[in-house]
Amino acid sequence: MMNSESPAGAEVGTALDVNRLRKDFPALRRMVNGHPLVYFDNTAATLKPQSVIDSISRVYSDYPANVHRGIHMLSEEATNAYEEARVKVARFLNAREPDEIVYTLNTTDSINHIAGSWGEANIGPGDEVLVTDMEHHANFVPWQQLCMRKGAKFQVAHVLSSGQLDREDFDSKLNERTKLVACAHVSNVSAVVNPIRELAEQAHRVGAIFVADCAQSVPHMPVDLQALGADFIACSAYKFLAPFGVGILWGRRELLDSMPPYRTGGNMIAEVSREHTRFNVAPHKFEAGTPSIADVIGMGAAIDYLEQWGMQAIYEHEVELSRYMHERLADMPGVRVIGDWFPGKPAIASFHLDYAHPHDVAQFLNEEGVAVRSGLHCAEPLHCALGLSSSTRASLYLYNTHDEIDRMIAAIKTVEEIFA
Amino acid sequence: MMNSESPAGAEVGTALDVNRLRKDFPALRRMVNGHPLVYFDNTAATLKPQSVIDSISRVYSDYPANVHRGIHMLSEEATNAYEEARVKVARFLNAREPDEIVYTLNTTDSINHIAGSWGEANIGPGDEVLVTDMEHHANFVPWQQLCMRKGAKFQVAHVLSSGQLDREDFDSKLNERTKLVACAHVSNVSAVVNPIRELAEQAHRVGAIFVADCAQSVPHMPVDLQALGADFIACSAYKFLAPFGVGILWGRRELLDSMPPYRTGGNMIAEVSREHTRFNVAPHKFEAGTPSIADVIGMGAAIDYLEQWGMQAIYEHEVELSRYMHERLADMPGVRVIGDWFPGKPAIASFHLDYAHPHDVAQFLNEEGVAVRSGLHCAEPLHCALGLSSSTRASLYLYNTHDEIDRMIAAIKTVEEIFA
Amino acid sequence: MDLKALYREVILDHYKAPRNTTPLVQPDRQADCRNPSCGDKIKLQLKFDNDRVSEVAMLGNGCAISQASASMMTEALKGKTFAEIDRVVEEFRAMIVNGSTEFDRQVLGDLVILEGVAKLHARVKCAMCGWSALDAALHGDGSDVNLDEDREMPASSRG
Amino acid sequence: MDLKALYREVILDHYKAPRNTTPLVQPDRQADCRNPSCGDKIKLQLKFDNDRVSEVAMLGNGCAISQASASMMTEALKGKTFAEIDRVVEEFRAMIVNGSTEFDRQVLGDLVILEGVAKLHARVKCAMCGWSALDAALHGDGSDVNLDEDREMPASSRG
Ligand SMILES: Cc1ncc(COP(=O)(O)O)c(C=O)c1O
Ligand SMILES: Cc1ncc(COP(=O)(O)O)c(C=O)c1O
Repeated sequence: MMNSESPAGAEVGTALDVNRLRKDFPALRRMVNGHPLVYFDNTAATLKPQSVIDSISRVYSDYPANVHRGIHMLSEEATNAYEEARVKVARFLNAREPDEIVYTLNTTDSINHIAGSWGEANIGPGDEVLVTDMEHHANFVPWQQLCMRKGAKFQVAHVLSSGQLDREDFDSKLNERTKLVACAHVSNVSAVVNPIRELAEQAHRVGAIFVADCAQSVPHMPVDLQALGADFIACSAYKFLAPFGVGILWGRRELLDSMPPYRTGGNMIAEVSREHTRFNVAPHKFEAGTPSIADVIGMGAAIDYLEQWGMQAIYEHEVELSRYMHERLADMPGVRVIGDWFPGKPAIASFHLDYAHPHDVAQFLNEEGVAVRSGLHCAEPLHCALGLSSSTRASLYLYNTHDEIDRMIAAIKTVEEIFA
Repeated sequence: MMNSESPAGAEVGTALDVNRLRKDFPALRRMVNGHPLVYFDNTAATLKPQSVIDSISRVYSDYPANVHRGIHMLSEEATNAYEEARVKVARFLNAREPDEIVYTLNTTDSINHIAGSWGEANIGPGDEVLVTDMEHHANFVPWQQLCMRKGAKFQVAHVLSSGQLDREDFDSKLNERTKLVACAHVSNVSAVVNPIRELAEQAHRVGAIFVADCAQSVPHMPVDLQALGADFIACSAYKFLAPFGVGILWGRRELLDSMPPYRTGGNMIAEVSREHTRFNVAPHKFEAGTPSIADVIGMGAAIDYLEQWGMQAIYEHEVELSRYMHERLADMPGVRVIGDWFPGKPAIASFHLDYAHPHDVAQFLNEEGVAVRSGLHCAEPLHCALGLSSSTRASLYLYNTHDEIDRMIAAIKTVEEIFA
Repeated sequence: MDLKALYREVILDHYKAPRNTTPLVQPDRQADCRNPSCGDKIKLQLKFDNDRVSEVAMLGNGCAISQASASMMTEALKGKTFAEIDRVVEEFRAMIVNGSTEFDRQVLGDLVILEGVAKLHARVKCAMCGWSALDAALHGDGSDVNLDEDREMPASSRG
Repeated sequence: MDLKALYREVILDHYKAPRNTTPLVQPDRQADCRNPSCGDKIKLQLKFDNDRVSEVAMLGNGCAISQASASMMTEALKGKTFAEIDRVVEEFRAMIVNGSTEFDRQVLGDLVILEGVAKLHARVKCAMCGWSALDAALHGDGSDVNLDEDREMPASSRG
């Protein structure tokens, strides 16, 4: 199933100069329990290049002012940088216009905006919302709770044992009562890549809108919003080299324009009197209060960094690492990876060992300097559907290497020695 | 009314070593239009000391991992620092326990949490919510919108021409139907300090809960939550030397425990199945998704910095600056400050000139290197109540000096020369 | 740009004594523009004789830049056709909103003196308030303009 | 702390062959503890003869630390009174949760070998799962314990 050729030591076969770019990430200089850090927890949060760190420091050293176009110079500089980042995000994702980009706190906040604004206004008793079993809790619980509040039906499309979406089950649960479909672009556990364009077209045919959770696609592959075909997408900046504190909500302009604000307060209003409030236009009407200004500007620097290497090159590098990691894991007895491998699979492997509990595995991997996550990865329905109580997850990014995969494999062997 | 003695040049009469601490703020080295920056826009956002900037860089250089206690070392370090900040905030505000501290995005988000969670669950038709005309939009619009959604009555207590709350009007609008009272501790325009303890006691006597907007008190004076007597408070970290991206919501533990979550998703749950979700306990049930980890940790560093000087000393320095600034402004013909001066007034002066529009004033002050805000300062009801269409606001902080006030006064004289 | 010179030489003159402020009786066209984030307001009225502007009035209040820009605008309108006015609006917008240096100086005439405002991003909307009223008077559907909702303006907020 | 040694010398022995896993018939006391963020589960059952524990059983699953800690705990209980057990729980908690080095080594006996777990903050709840079941069996109201809701435990989340 997999191409079995092994890499010739260094990072061959990919267009990225990984050895050079690794120097941009100060955290890669860390030693963990006497070993150089192998950071394989990129699905949870990525490391940051120096240029992003510097851009944040620069905001706070030079223009730590509030935005919204105050007349003084520091506010002017902050506003310019803050709005420039919006233009960068729009270009990065190929949105039709910067005004379709709303800054939020994180993916979860973005999805809560959709549920709390569009959902509250448009979902009623008898309506249905369709999600899948492979969703992160962020794209599952808000819809489940919305349905409970509104007397709507919460439908969950199943996954096959291969990890792929059960398209028959999905089709059977999509109907004229379906008002909204929410689905991950890339699963944060199995790395399954869902065919968003097809699914969105199906949703549109029954008159439903489509929400794509792009938290794990935007960081790892080229994403062209206009080609994707969804009506809303959500993602988190800190998962693509940017600071914590910013999420992105993109929505079709007509939808954003039609929606009531989710949070209210300062900076999102046009006029306030005792009797009445008129709101500003999108995206501003969704950005109540003072935003994460420096984090937004840092996100602009992260996009610059990613574009310097190119998302296609990054994706290809990761797919090559993924191939190699899955091949090595497949060679190990007693190791089972969640979901079947498929060509182009992003570099995530969630696995369990027959002989050791995922927490113990993660503990021993940390002992060898290899950082992985263990647990449910905020995807309890998926684990439940696949009959698992938890897993260990290795997730890679542009700065990871074949050598590091070898180090993880060696560490798993230590676990085997001790436990099996 | 005011003590009229002038300062003897340097920062006399206050316990802060202002000349020394100014060196900690890199933005104070900036030149604006050929003049050293005079930063008088602290109500909108404060400058950051190097220690805060460094603490953010350290997170991203050393442990840019997600929290929630992953097993690997970087996540362990991030989790520890993130939770230590909660302990610092609790101590800084004298909360009974760290678990009463919820991290949000900003003050606006904190207040939306109260309205969206406690408010949605407890306010109904015929109920009343009482706010004041001096609220920031963040503590006005969410309550107005909640009342509209719920068929409740939105009551607004008036202000006197002195800028002070009209206590008679407040008393007349507080009754057994009042379920919630929301009021600023310190006005961001007039700097009026409301007697929260008394107002909260009045609210409690009629069975209402009390929300104090402490966005402008926590940064500038010692605030002891247990003495304050409110049920909820909200404030923003970036207004007290900390990074953008974190707000604080404090609530009495019993209230937090009784409330449904505001946002749902990952990290705030105990158990998720297709049918049902059980939530985690407070504060975690309110922190859905990945928080602003570095900003939270940076807030811890900001609190360390403030505590090193002491909030009482900071307050005293600001009160002295305030006295001097108001005295100098009072000497200028054609300058009118919003609200009467009062002893202990925080260092905010919002004013208008008989001869020039606030935007033109701010423009000319910027020309002289003096950063102030002009506009409504997110307090349109107050401006409207006082018959003003906008104002220019100077707001000072621990690093400001008498000399800088002299520079602002000289700049206003330039405006006078040109316009009058 | 020398801010003091800009104000002293042009803006204050028009701010303190705005031109064409007598309301027209039965104007052929009129429109209001508000700029809530600044508090500026301008009503623009026009009368035409054949194709050409015969009378114009601006009524408003706000900061010096908003009032001066509108006042100067009224001076530039007299005798112009629809198409000529469109040209002036276009060039003025290019100069102030886009910050272009390629605008047609001849078409703008005296108005080029406001060029420096393009650099004061926070004031761009002030300078455009009268011009948006003009545009709405010529091409609008009769409803008021809210400059805060004009997505081509630099982002700002009223608070 | 040498993690391999800790596992090799103690934990794995108990993990692979946990002691006292035969369910009791009609236990005098029992309680369940879950640790949802880890997936650990332990049911603890006790029988008393006069004041003293005569029989004990732990039934559960989860990671090696949770199972080994509970298994070792059962070995320490036999023959002890309520008050004596409370003492052990208190000292064990001091060692593991508070990370204190001042706990009473004599009271803990063999259990001190788990001391190193206190440094593995993410595993503290694992180590406490059996112990919280014990505490609930002795002092609880019969309801299950959810360790994620125990505010004395290091903050963590299930996802
Ligand atoms: C009194 C007051 N309340 C609320 C806010 C809103 O704060 P934020 O923009 O951080 O939500 C501010 C800040 O301007 C304020 O001064
Ligand atoms: C697929 C997916 N969706 C949503 C989220 C939630 O992101 P956040 O915690 O930034 O809200 C994540 C992050 O873990 C994710 O991987």
